[in-house]
Amino acid sequence: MTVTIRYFAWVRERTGRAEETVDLPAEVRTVSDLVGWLRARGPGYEAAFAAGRVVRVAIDRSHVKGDPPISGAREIAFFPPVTGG
Amino acid sequence: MTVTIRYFAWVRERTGRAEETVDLPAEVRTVSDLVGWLRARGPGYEAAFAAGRVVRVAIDRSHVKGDPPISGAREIAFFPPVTGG
Amino acid sequence: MTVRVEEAAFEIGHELSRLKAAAAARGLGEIGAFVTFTGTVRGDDGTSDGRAPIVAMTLEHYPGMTEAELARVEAAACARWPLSASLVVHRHGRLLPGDDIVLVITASRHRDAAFDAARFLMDFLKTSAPFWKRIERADGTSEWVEAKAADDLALARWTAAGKEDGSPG
Amino acid sequence: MTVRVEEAAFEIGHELSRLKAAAAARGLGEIGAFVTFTGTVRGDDGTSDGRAPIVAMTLEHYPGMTEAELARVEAAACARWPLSASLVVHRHGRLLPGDDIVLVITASRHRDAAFDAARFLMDFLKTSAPFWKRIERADGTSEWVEAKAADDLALARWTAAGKEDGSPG
Repeated sequence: MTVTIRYFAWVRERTGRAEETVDLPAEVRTVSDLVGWLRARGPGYEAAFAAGRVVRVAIDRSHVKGDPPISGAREIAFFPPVTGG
Repeated sequence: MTVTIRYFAWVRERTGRAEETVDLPAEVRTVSDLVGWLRARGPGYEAAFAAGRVVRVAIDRSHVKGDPPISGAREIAFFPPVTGG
Repeated sequence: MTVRVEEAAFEIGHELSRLKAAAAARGLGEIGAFVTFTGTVRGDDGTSDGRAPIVAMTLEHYPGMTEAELARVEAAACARWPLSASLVVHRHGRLLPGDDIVLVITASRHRDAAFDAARFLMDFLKTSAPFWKRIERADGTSEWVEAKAADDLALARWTAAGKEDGSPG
Repeated sequence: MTVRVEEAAFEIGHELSRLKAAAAARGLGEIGAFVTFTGTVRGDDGTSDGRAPIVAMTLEHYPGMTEAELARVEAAACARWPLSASLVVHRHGRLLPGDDIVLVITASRHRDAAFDAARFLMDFLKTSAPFWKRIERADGTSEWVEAKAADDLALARWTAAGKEDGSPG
């Protein structure tokens, strides 16, 4: 499965990239699988998703909660709790 | 006691005047005494203060309720419930 | 903390800029939230029972008392919420449908205080400021607008037990 | 029912006039009440613990998702209150203290709906629109603003049992 991953704010700063397109292995089925897979990609990702950090997730530009499946997703985004307004 | 009486909106239209200065006899001590005294001044006043009409009162430009004494008042106003805003 | 009663139309952008500048000049702390309320003449007010549309509305008021009442309401709002600035402008005279009648602006560090204070100002102003509206209808009739029970009810929310903070929830 | 995300400053008088004209053109019934909310950059935000004043704030956002979330929040407000018109404008990019960040306008026949909807829009926007603020301080330091628990609490008032009408009392 090919998916675009986007990072914002301090998640972006830690991973060192705003966006990347990745080919996910078949065993990466849910958001938490994806986070585990990303953390293995390097220390920047490890820092971005370190235990205790609150990172929110959007699949195809809608907020998601819990650990939903990612099958069929075209764009998955990781970011801190929002602070607009 | 000499006092200025002011009338607004339909109270003004019924009494036929916006303002008048009157000399009150000593027995006119409260708002309801004053209303009774005014009603005797003619049919316009009678219509303005007819039973069942809600007329509000201000003494020296402050709303008053009930039947307060009017001694010392310089200006007493009668008007319908307000409809600003 | 300004109150004005006037016939002229107001321009909200201008009023907001002036209020910002005045608050800054007085050094009243930084503002993060501005709330405005504008009330306008509705041409279809009170026509649900089939009466003719409104073509004009004339606001009569009690000069001297009006300013005093508006200032009193504004002082009550300032005592209750930490406002950096506020403004109440109420027009009088003859107005047409779509014309502005009243403008309330509140400014505070946080949005809750600004929202609550603006609403409080409008609720109190509606029942205490000595204004009376006479409407002219398209069929040539004319009448005084009657006070609404809803406006008295709106007031009650600011005094009901347990609602002293004025917040919605 | 318009949502915009842009770098440019907005002018509230202009936006209000446009909204009035558009609502009239669509014949959406007469408006009696306009409420606006403007959020601005506070130079002293988060300085109560002795930290240096803010000299600038940069808003990052998620293009595409931002517009979608704002439209969703606006649709929720329109479903809940009888609004004649509404507008949400949110800026992004680098802003200075005193600069406007966000503008919400609601228009309705009656003031309660306009006030409630404006507040609802702000409460939901604060917790759902994908914006992140990075502040620069006078001492050269820089940090991401953390989300506030108060904003999550503010949301709860719209969903608490018995508060379905969103009224304060």
